[in-house]
Order: sequence, then structure tokens, then C-alpha cells
Amino acid sequence: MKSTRLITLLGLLATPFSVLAGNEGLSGANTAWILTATALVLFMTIPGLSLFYAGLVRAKNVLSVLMQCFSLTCLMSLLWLIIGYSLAFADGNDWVGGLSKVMFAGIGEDTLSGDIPETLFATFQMTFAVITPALMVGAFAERMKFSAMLIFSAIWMLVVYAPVTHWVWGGGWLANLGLLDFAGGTVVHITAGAGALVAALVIGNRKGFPGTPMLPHNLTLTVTGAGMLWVGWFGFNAGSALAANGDAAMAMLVTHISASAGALTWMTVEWVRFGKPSVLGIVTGMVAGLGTITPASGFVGPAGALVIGISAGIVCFYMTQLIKRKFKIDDSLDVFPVHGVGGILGTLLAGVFASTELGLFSGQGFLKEEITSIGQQLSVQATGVAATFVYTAVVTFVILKIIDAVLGLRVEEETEISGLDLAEHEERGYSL
Amino acid sequence: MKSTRLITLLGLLATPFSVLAGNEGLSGANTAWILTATALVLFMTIPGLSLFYAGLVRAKNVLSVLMQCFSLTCLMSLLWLIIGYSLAFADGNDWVGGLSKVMFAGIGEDTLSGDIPETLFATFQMTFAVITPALMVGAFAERMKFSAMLIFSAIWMLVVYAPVTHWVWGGGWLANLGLLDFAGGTVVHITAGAGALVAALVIGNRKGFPGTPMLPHNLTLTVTGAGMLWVGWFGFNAGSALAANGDAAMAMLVTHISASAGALTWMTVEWVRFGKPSVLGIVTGMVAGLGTITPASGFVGPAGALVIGISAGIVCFYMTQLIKRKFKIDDSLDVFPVHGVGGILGTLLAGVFASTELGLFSGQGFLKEEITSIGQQLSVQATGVAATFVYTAVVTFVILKIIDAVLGLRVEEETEISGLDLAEHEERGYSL
Amino acid sequence: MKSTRLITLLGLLATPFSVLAGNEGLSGANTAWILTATALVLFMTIPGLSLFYAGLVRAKNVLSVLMQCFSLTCLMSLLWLIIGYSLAFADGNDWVGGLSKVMFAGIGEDTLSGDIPETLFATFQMTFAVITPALMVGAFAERMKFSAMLIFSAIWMLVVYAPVTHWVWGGGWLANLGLLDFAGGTVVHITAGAGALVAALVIGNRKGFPGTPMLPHNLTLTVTGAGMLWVGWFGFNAGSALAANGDAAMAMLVTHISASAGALTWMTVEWVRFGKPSVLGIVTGMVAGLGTITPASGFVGPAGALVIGISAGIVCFYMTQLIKRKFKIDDSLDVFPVHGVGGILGTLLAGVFASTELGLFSGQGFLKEEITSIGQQLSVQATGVAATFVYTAVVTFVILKIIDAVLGLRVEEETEISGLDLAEHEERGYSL
Amino acid sequence: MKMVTAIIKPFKLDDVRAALSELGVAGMTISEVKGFGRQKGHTELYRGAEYVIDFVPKLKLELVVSEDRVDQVVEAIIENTRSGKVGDGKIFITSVDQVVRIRTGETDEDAI
Amino acid sequence: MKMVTAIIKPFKLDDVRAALSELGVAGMTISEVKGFGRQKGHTELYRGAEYVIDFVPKLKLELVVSEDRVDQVVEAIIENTRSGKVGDGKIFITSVDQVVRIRTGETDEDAI
Amino acid sequence: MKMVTAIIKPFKLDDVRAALSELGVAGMTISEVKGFGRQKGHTELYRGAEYVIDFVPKLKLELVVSEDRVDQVVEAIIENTRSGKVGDGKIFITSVDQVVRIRTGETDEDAI
Ligand SMILES: Nc1ncnc2c1ncn2[C@@H]1O[C@H](COP(=O)(O)OP(=O)(O)O)[C@@H](O)[C@H]1O
Ligand SMILES: Nc1ncnc2c1ncn2[C@@H]1O[C@H](COP(=O)(O)OP(=O)(O)O)[C@@H](O)[C@H]1O
Ligand SMILES: Nc1ncnc2c1ncn2[C@@H]1O[C@H](COP(=O)(O)OP(=O)(O)O)[C@@H](O)[C@H]1O
Repeated sequence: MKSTRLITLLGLLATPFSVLAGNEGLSGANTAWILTATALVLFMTIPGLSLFYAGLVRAKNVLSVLMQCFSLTCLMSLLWLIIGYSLAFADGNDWVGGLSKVMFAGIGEDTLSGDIPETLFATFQMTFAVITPALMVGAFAERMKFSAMLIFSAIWMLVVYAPVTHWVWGGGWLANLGLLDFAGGTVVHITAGAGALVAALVIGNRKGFPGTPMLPHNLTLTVTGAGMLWVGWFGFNAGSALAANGDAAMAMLVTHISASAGALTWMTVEWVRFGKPSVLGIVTGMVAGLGTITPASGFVGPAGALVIGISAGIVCFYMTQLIKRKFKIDDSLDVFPVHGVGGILGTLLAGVFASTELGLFSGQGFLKEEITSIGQQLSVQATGVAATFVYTAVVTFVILKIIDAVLGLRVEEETEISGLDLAEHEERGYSL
Repeated sequence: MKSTRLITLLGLLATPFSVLAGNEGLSGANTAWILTATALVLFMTIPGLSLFYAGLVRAKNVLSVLMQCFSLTCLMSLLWLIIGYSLAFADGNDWVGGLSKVMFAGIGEDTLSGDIPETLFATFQMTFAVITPALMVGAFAERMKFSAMLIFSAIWMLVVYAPVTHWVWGGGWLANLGLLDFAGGTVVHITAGAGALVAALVIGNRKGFPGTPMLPHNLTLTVTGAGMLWVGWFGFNAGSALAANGDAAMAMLVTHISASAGALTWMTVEWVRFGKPSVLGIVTGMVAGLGTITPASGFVGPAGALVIGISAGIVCFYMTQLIKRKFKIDDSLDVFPVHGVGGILGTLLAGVFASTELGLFSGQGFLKEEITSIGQQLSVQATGVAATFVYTAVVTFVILKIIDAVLGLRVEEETEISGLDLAEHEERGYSL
Repeated sequence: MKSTRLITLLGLLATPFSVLAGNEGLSGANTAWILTATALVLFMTIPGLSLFYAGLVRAKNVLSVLMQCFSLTCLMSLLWLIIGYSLAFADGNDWVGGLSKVMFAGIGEDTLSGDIPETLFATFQMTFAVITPALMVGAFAERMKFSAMLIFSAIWMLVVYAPVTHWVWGGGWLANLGLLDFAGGTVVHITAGAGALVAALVIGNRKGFPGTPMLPHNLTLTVTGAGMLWVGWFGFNAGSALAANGDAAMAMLVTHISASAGALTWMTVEWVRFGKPSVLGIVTGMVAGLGTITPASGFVGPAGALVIGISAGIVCFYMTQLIKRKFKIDDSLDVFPVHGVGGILGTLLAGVFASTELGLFSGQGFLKEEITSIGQQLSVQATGVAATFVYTAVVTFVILKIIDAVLGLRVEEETEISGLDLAEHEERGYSL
Repeated sequence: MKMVTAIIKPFKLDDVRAALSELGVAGMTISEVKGFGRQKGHTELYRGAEYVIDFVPKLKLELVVSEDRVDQVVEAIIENTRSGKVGDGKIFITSVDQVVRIRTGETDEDAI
Repeated sequence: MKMVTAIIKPFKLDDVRAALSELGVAGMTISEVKGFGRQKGHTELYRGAEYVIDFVPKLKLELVVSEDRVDQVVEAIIENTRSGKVGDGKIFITSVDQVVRIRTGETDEDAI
Repeated sequence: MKMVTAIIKPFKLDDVRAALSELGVAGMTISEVKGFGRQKGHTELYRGAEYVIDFVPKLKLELVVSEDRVDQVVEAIIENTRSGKVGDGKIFITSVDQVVRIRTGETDEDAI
């Protein structure tokens, strides 16, 4: 039975392009679940992530963050239709997909990908292409020009996100190596995290950082967004099974466990260190737990997930401190230490807890038959992590430098002081 | 295969009343998806639309808008159970359904409608009957008496919404003509839009309009509601396939594309005209894109959806200007220019982009075999638009005039000044 | 056919532990719907219930409520994994489950419970174990120590919630008696309600209660949460069918009808008594309607649901008055009069409206063959209500007294005055 | 110079500002305040109970003007806020020793 | 007439109002303000860092009273706000030249 | 004693506070206010129309100081808020008859 699942997974994830006529071969059940999962992943970005981030900035920038997330949702969707999906999932080489699926060419209502409609698979993946750039918004919040942000994200999605997706899920070289990334530890979280770190460095700190406290203006928004992210993540991870079956159910369970464990761990660390558990702490730990379980979610069991969640809470907490307090890098909403580090940690731990030989902590086994030990799998995982990180960081740096030269990345100082909402969008968040 | 789909669609939409014993004939997969879709469409109204609207009014009226949407949800649901569903979907004549399904008579757990339980079909449709009157709340916000609003909406649902639904989806004359309205361009958006326009005219402008700026009091609510609307609309449009299959998937995709395109278009027009892109602009464009794709969503492909979305962004933008700035009609939250105009535009464009002869821009074909050209289909579409608009406008006018005479439509001037929350509901939105 | 359903239900609810290899026996459609339902029930707590409650407290305590709900979500989930599920659902005796499923031992990806994965059943149930203690937060809001709250809830879940679940759904004595509790009238609402009442009594009134008005600080949050609760409740009740079929659809319909009826009834009572209908009133009536239909949702028809909803609106309204105004018990957010009383009322009415002999008001029949009259069923229902109430009340009292002695239940007076957000969590909700 | 402090009903602001503009008085500082006085507050419903909220939202306008304009200004405010109903508000006049315009350092009359 | 301006801790308001009512002083205007002074602010946690927020939320009460009532009023305020802890607040007394009740045009003592 | 009331741009607060602290002036009460004056407001977009919002958010600082410190304090405020652009703000100086510290009952200079 394990091998059946392996084949299904490989079939679904890596080369989902068999075309059948009519509804033959279509699984209504799987289609029902992925329709739902697609809605859930969209829900993660709008309004989930948008609110999560919006609450964390100062009141004068609340709309700018909402606007950035919303406009990215729209822009990435159109780019995905036009060319992104093709670059990621059309037949191509080891590095990037071809152009055969530009404008979803050849994909009709009856075209299948595995046993679901290919339009559905492509739309599901579209929601991933939406949230990944949106995650980076947290890094350069409160100071990046709206126009520069749009251009940067558009290019980034095409030259970073789409190719990396091809490497891992589109039949590219990391897929061939046997990398375990169930729902996007490398594809989504490492790319977003590395991109965020570089963006924070290139754009520079907010005026006043780190001296002036820049506290969240509305934590009710953030906690609302956090709840939505958690719920939506069920679609992200359990949807990545591309089926309504035991895989999906287990993915949902381990996702939930890791979120809970990450949250409680972060809260506990804070409680011990500062004497108080904070609500921002607990929700941040949740995001860390979710980001970290993502690559592992189809491969591990609940006890493994518990360990993964706890590790996420501890490691991401200390990385946040390190980046912001020690290195004084203004990755404003901590995208790298939470998502990037979570993605790295999770991708590595997937290589451990997927093993079937850990007793209570066992998972469902590795994907590739040649890989028989944790060590072997770990080296594949490390390769995936390193390649994704380095590629993303370098390309992000280049894109940003070019845009900076041509257009400028950062708003005027006066705009930063008065707030982006009025200066960039001529609107105010609240008039109560 | 096209004809199979045609038959299925007709079977499902127009005469969904075959009764089978037991679970024979029931599709679990389709049931799973429509259960979900029903939840999604309810989610569009509460809290989606409610928040979208609530953020746009002034702080003193925020609860009145929430209360109107919420109470309509409850009242329309009960009316639908008691008689609305029967008027819309029971066997009847060309104009209205009969009384055989009053109180869901004869509908048990095992009664099917197509291959899903009829209780489910009826509940799914209930959520449409809920959101349609709720959309009109935007037209008369900040000044209509709560009691008058309830009575108006109740009568309107029974004499406007239910019959028009019968015309289009219940086997009535527009269904017989071969009108393409997949998810409610005529049934929902044109009726709500026309009703809104008439209501704004009959009730009159808010005190101070158009001189005094009446700016949104909390755009975070509006953007939150916008995200919820988008997500929920997946249930609305893809749910209208009444199945978890390629139709549903394609409907979801084109819905998403049109929303994205409408949003970016509105934003761009604003950017060009005023030098700034606003967050209210982008979310309004999204609603325009969604309203416009609604009738077309089961018939067109992604390239068609792109054109539809772009048209929606441009046309609805200028119509908003026209109605409010030029004609100085205080359709307060722009229900007519966004939903009404979107519904008209989309119903017409469905007649174009459903055609299978537009190359890249082709759709899935027309419903009726006799219709072979875009021109023919367009004339059916225009008939549907005109009939729905005129019928709705006239009947809405009459209902409002009668209620005005008997009870009065509008709150006292003093209430309008101090705000409806305190005067009508003895509550305040915020005490921070 | 009725007997088929009976057997299915019993099979699914009471002894869901058949183990099959592979995907044989798995229903993809049912799995798809329960994956969705699980997401919906989680959504009820975060952010649904959290926001509902958060809006009702004063601004200085908004985060404390959000924090309590969020941390309970995490903690209950881990406890459920570790031992709670086993106590509730593993083979055991009449009173409590055994330890064979500690840490989900023996539950793999392919283990089934009925025709869905057991991991899914266990995760679905996990979301119930999360929301039940979270409901009690409303009783002791604005004054309970965070640490004491965590400890209390943890113990309570293990010694109250898990065993009662075993009684009713895990094959325990109430299941054997033939108690009708489809989705948690006894298991969730009576336990939470009774626990809340006792907690309010043991912890004592808020400083200033009942003289000082302690008004909601942000009703937009509450109404948002209300909408989410309604939508999520579809997962709660229709998900409890554990299948995507006519049972689920009927459960969704009656849930919706009862919510609508409860809401409109509460609003009407208020309108008559105070001359104004309030938005808090209508949403509270909705919760009452939903809580009350919960135990009955799989057994009654829409006309029965209408009566149940109306009764809920009236009875819960007057009980709220009684508890707070007459007895001056500061069950701060009215958990007992709404959920507890609703659960009792609904459990009793399920015994009436499940009957197939009430004409228009008929339901789907009783579960147990030996039970043939409403009277017989009612006495079973009353037994269930009484046993659950008394057991919960006594055990809750004991737990609280012990924690009070060891650690203290209540924050310092100064903390209560300045607000729990700053004192317990060093954060402020808003800085606008 | 004098400080004219007026407590008014919020919705009268636009009229007052228009009238003051006509007088050539453009500078003003406004705060949102809660007023207690003869005017009754309102009741609020909360789950089946009614509470009396006894404050009334008001605006406080503060204008520094030269002594010779005080009467004009007071007149203009009264004209545009008087409805004859309880709660129309109050005007307080106090003396200001010195005024400085930060931008230029100008003082007193020049600084207003 | 005098303006009595009191800066107090917010939760003392009800007691103060009750005491003033007994004195027959019903009119008052209140603003929410931020106080800086000897009283320390609080710390706030933000993702693993603690920040000191140095203002304290206070209420500013403004009452115009006739001169002979000033002492009574000040007394009443002190009595109901003094806890002996840092941050109890301040009272400032200033002179008011003129008072007008907008509704009636009454001035000075009659207008209070 | 004098009350120094300064209307300033909000983002200047930190600098002003630092400067005043150096002078040994720690006590202060701050309100958020809306300013009208020579400085233009901003425009806001609303569904295809632009509106001019003519107030500007400002902070009002109120400091009671002994007479001999007034000049120093005014100087410090000006230094830290002057940018030379319209809207830098105003300072008003008024007389205070009496000051009481509620906690101790100390009055006047001792109470500041
Ligand atoms: N003695 C006072 N000192 C300060 N403010 C006052 C005083 N009396 C009234 N006010 C303010 O004036 C407002 C109007 O006063 P009120 O007594 O209600 O009406 P009227 O002035 O028409 O008699 C009050 O809401 C309060 O803000
Ligand atoms: N010199 C001052 N001018 C204006 N307001 C002041 C002054 N000193 C203190 N305050 C106000 O009084 C409040 C209490 O003062 P604080 O020094 O903290 O306590 P205490 O008066 O008990 O010594 C402050 O928060 C501030 O609002
Ligand atoms: N006559 C006045 N009375 C009270 N406040 C004033 C007056 N004139 C100006 N202000 C306040 O001072 C602020 C700055 O004034 P403004 O005329 O814009 O700039 P400037 O002082 O640089 O000429 C205003 O926003 C307002 O709050």
C-alpha cells in the first residue's frame, strides 16, 4: 500500500498532466475537496494574512498593507494564468517549465490532472503563487513604494517562484532527487523568507528602527487573521494531497498538532523569559508551527508533528530575537525568522520524521525507493534548502537593485512619517 | 460531451425535482461540494457583505447596516422555507412556481434534486435569496427605517426575487428562451441593482449629499468583507454547477480571473485619473468583476473572463461616477453601478464569450440547440436583461410607495443626524 | 430505509473503530465533506467565538479573551491527541474510554472509522473538544487569572468533557439508553453551560457588577464572530452526519432554520419589551437557536426546527434576564442562559420532534427500536440532561475550589481595574 | 488676546466653521469631548437590559483671537449652534498672556 | 468664575461625578488625555522584546464654577481621587472672564 | 504659575519630550486634536471622487510651569518643532491661579 501511495503522490505532484475525455477518470470526491481547499488557500491571503499583517503595523499604514496583499492577489493570479503556471508546470527541462501552457492553452473543462480537472489543479496552485509574494510584504512594510512593490513582486514570481516550483513539483531536478516538500516548505516558505531577508536589507530599516517602539496598532485584526490562517492552512496542507483520503486527513491532523505545539511553545518561552505570555507571541508561534510542518505534512505522524511544532516555537523565537535585536535587521513583521527559518527547519525535519523506523515518531516513509536512511534523505533535503535559499537570495537582490536604480524602492521620508495610507492611497484606515 | 453537459445542466437547473428512494442516485461527491458551497454563500452575506458595507458608512450607522444584513438573513430564510422556494422552484407556469412546495412539503431526507438531496438544493438556493435583498441595503443605508426595511425586503423577495428566479432557473419563460445565467446575473445582480436604484430615488438622498463628504469610517472592515466575498463567491459560482466536476472547476477559475482583472482595472483607472490607486477602488473593482462574471461563469473560458473582468472595471467605474457625481443619485454604497450594471454587462457578455468560435476567447457553447450564433444568443440575453430590469424597477417602485404611505420609509431628520445605531437600536458600534 | 440510517448512525457515532486496510471501504465523498467540516468547526472557535466574545468585553480586556480562546484551542488539541480522544472514544466501559488510543496509538493513514479515515474522525472530534472549554471563557471573562484558566480547562476537558463524550458518543451508558444528541446538546452545550454557571458562582462577580454598566466595546467584532459561528455551525451539525448525504443536508437545513427563528424571536421579544430591536439581541438569539437545534439537528424536520428556534429565542431571553438581573449572577457573557439552557431545551425537544407522528412537524424517528413514543424518548432525554448537568456541575465545582486553594482563580483587584490585557499579557488591543 | 472655548454639538461644526471663515477667523483647534450637563444622555440596550449613558458627545473648539474680535466670534458661534434645545453648549472666554507662532517666532496678534 | 481642571485616573470618574452631583455641580466636560509625570508607564511585549510605554491614560475634567464654589469642588475631587499613590493627578485653577450659555444667551453665573 | 499650551505636529513629540526632560520638566498632559489653520489638509479618494479634508491631526501639550521657567520651556518647544513649514504650530501662555497635587495636597510650585 505504501508504494501505491507513492505512485499516486508522484503522479499527482510531479506530472499531473494526463488528459482524458469527458468525466471518465475524474474523481468527484477529490474534486470536491480541492475546490474547497482552493477556497481555503485564497482565504489565507484575503483576508487572513492581510489582517494578520495589517494589525501589526501602525495605524497610518494599515491600508497600505491591506492594499499590497490585495493587489498582489490580483496581479499574481493574472500572471499565473498568462505564463506563471506554464513556467512551473508545463513540460520543460530540469530547471523551468516550457511555454506550452501559456494562457492555460489546451486546458479545457474536461482536461484532467491526475483525477481532478486540470483547471482546478492550476487554480489551486494559483492560490499558492498568490500567497508567496504576499508573505514578503511583511519584510518591507511601512516604507516601500507601492509601484515598486508591484513590479518587484511580478518579476519575482516569474523568475523565482515559478522556476523553484518547477524544480520541486513540476518534475524538475529537486523532484528527481527525491526532495520531500509536501506543501511548500521550500517552494513557498524558504523562497518567501529568503526574499524577505534580502528585501529588508536592500530597502533598509524603517526610520526610527530599532530605537522607537513600533507597536501593533490593532491586535484584534492580527488574532483574527491568525485564526483564518490556521483554518486556511488546512486547505494548503491537506489540499496538497490532491485527494480526499487518508493522506489528506493525516496532513490535516499533523498540521493542527504542529500549529498547537508551536503556539504553546512560543508562549511558554515568552512566559519564562518575560514573565508574561502574550497573544502576539502565541499567534506567532502558531505561524511558525504551521510554516514548519508544511513541507513535512504529508510524510509525518502526529508524534513527529509534536516535535516539529515544539522545535518551531523555540527556533523561530530565538531567530526573531537574533535578526531584529542582535543584527538589527528590520524585517519588519519577521518574515524570515518565522517563515524562512520555519521552512528550512521543516524541510530538514521532514527528512527525519518521514522515516518509518522511529517507533511512535514514525512517518509514512520516503518518496524515492533509492533512499533508505534518514541520512540520505537529509542530504537531499539540505540540498533543496540550500539551493532554494541561495538562488532566491541572489535573484531577489538583483531584481531589487535594478528597480531601485530605475524607479526607487522607498517612499520619501515625509511620506514615511505621515504614513503610506494618505500619501500613497489617499485614504485613512479609521475615522471612528 | 457538450450535449451531456447541456442535459445535466438543464436537468439540474430547470427541473430539479426527481424523487428517488434511499441514497440511490445520490452523488456523495456533489453533495459534499454543495454542502460546502452553501456554507460559502452564507459566508458571503454574514459576515462578508455585512462587513463590506459596514465599513463604508459613518461610525454612527455601522450597527444599523450590520443589523439590516443580519436580520435579512434570518427573515429571508424563513420566508424561503415558508413559501419563497415554492414560488421559485415548484411546478407552476411560465411566470411563477406553484404552492406545492410550501413549507418544503414532500421534501424528505431522501428526496433528490438531480443527484443531490433536494433539501440541499433548496438550502443552497436559500442563501441566494438571502444575499439578494441584502445587497440592496447599500442603496438606502444611513437613512431607512428598520421596520420599513424589513417589510419592504420581505415583500420584494416574494414578488420580485422568487418569480424572476422561476423565470430563469425554475423552468419559466426565460429558461425556455435559452437565457444564459449561470449563477445569477439576472436573478441576483440585476434585480438587486434595479431595486437599489429605485429605492435610492424613492427614499431620496442622505442629508448633506452630495456636498458633505461621507467617507468610510473603517476600511479595514470593508477590505475584510471584500476578501470574504471573493472566497464566498467560489461557492456562489462554482457551486452553481451543482456538481464537483470540470464545470465547477472552470467556473471557479473564471470567477477568480474576472475578480482579479476587475480589481486591477478599477485600480488602474483611478491611478491614471487621480494619480493614486486606492484600496477601496481595488476592492470595488473586485466586486464589479465578480458580479459581472456571475451569469457567465459556467459558460466562458479564462481568456473570456479576462475580457469580462476588464470591461467590468472600466464600465462600473464610469457608471459610479455617472450616477453619483453627474445624476447626483445617492445610491449610497453604489449598488446599482456595481451590481446592477455588472449584472447587465455580464449577462450580455455571457452571450458573446460562451461561443465556441472565438479561438482563445471561446467558451463552452450555448445552452439551447436552436441558438447557433452570438447574435441570436445576445438577443435572448438582452430580452432577459430588459425584462428583469423593468419588472424589478416597476414592482420595487410600487412596493416602496405603498410602504411610504402606510408607515414611512425614512427616519426622522434628527435620527439621521445622530445616527441610526443609537436611535434605532440603542447601541453604539465602538467604545474604545 | 430508516433502519439503514439508524444502523449507519449508530455505527458512525457510537463505535467508529473498524479498521480496514488501504482505501477499501473509504468513502472519498464523505471524507471530502468531513475534512471541510473540520475546518468549519475550527473556524467557529478561531476566529468565530473569539471575536464574538472579544467584542462583548471592555476594551481593556479584549486581548485577554482572544488569548484565552486561542490558547485553549492549542492546549485542548494537544491534550486530545495525548489522552482525551482515548478517554472519549477508545473501547472502555460504560463510563469512560480506555487508554488504547493514547497518542492516537494504532491509528495510521489507512485506519478507518466507519468509511472515513479515523485520523479525520479524531481531528473532527478534536475541534469539538476545543470549542467546549472555549465557550466557558464567557462566564469568567474580565477577571480570571490566565494561568488558573489554563489549568482549570485542561483538567475539566479530561474529567468532564471526555467522559461525557464517551457516555453519549463513545458507546457509553447514555448511548445505550438511546439518547438523541446528534451534534452535542449534552456533550458540548450542557457541559459548557453548567461549567459556566458554576464557574461564575465560584469566581464571583466582576467588580462593579451589576451596578456599573459594562457594555460591549466593539460590536462589529461580535457581529463578525456571530456570522462566523453560524457558518461554522454547518460543519458542526451537518458534519456530525459524518457523511455527505441526505442526513447532512437535512441537518444543515434545520440548523439554518433554527438559527433564523431564534434570532428573529429574540429580536422581536426585545422590540416588544424595550421598543428597540438590537443587533446584540439578534445575534444572541441566533446563538440560542443554534445551540438548541444542535442535539436535534439530525433528527428533526424544518417545521420542527422552526418551533425549536422560536422556543430558543423566548426561553433563552428570559433565562438571561433571570440569571443576570434577578439572581445577579455574573455569568458575564451569558454562557449558561444561552448555551446551557439552549442545550437542555434542545435535548428535550429532540425527543419530541424526532417523532414521525407529528404530521408537518415530524422528524426522522427515534434511534432505538425499543423506543416507540415521545414520552419514552423524553424520559431518556431528561435522564441525559440531568446526568450531564449534575455531573458537570459537581466536578467543575471541585476542580475550581482546588485550583482556588492552590493558586487562586482571580486576578488582583488592581489588575481587574486596569484591565487584563496590560497586566496579564503586557499588550494593548488598540492604539489607533 | 482671548481664548474662546466653545462646547458645541458635533454636527454644528460645519456651519460654525463657515461662519468663522467669513469673519476671517481660520485658526482653531478642536477636540472630541464628553459633556455632562442638563442634556440627558441616551439609553443603551444590552442583552435584555437598558442602561442610561449619561454623557453626550460634544466638540470643544478653542480659538485664540484678539480682544476686539471676541464679540464677533462669540456671536457667530451662537448664531450657528443655537437651536433652543437643552445641550446647545457653552462658551467660555479666558485671557491669554502670550501667543507664539512656532514657524516664524512671531508673537501675539501677529501669531494668530 | 473659575475653571477647575482636574487630571485624574480614569476609573475614579464615577466617584467624582457622584460627589459633584451631591454638591449640585452637574456640568462638566471631559477629555481623554495622555499623562506624563512621576507615575511610571507600563511595559509592552512585542515579539520577544519589551518596550517601555511612558504615558499613562488619564481623564481631564473641566468644570467652570463660580468662585465661591471652587474650594468645595476641589475638596470633592481630592477626596474621591486621592489614593496616596503616585499619579493621583493634579488640579489647576484658572480664571474665566465670561461664560455664555448658547441656548439662552445667559451669561456668567447664570450660564453655568 | 503659567500654563504653556503648545499645538504641535504629532511626530515631533519625542524630540520635545527629550528636550523638556533635560530641562527637568517631566510633567505634561497631552491630547489628540484636530487643527484648522493655514496648513492645508489632504485629499481623500472615495470611489472615483476626491474630497478635501481640511483638518490636520495635531497634538496639544499642556504644561504647567513656574513663571521663571516659561521662557526656557517655550524655547525648548520651538527648537524642537520648528521646521519653517506652515503648520508647525502655536504656543499659548495663560495664567494659572492655583495648582494642587491630589496625592499630597501640596499646592502651587510644590505641586508641579
Ligand atoms: N459648568 C460646566 N463646566 C464645564 N462644562 C460645562 C459646564 N456645564 C455644561 N458644560 C458643557 O456644556 C454642555 C452643555 O451643557 P448642558 O447643561 O447640557 O446644556 P445647556 O448649556 O443648554 O444648558 C455639557 O455637555 C458640557 O460639556
Ligand atoms: N507640570 C504639569 N503640567 C501639566 N500636567 C501635569 C504636570 N505634571 C503632571 N501632570 C499631569 O498629572 C498627572 C499625574 O502626575 P504625576 O507626576 O504622575 O503624579 P503626582 O501628581 O501624583 O505626582 C500626569 O500624568 C500628567 O497628566
Ligand atoms: N487662532 C487659533 N486658535 C487656536 N488654535 C489655532 C489658531 N490658529 C492656529 N491654531 C492651531 O495651530 C495649528 C497650526 O496653525 P497653522 O495656521 O496651520 O500654521 P502656522 O502656525 O505655521 O501658521 C492649527 O492646526 C491649529 O491647531
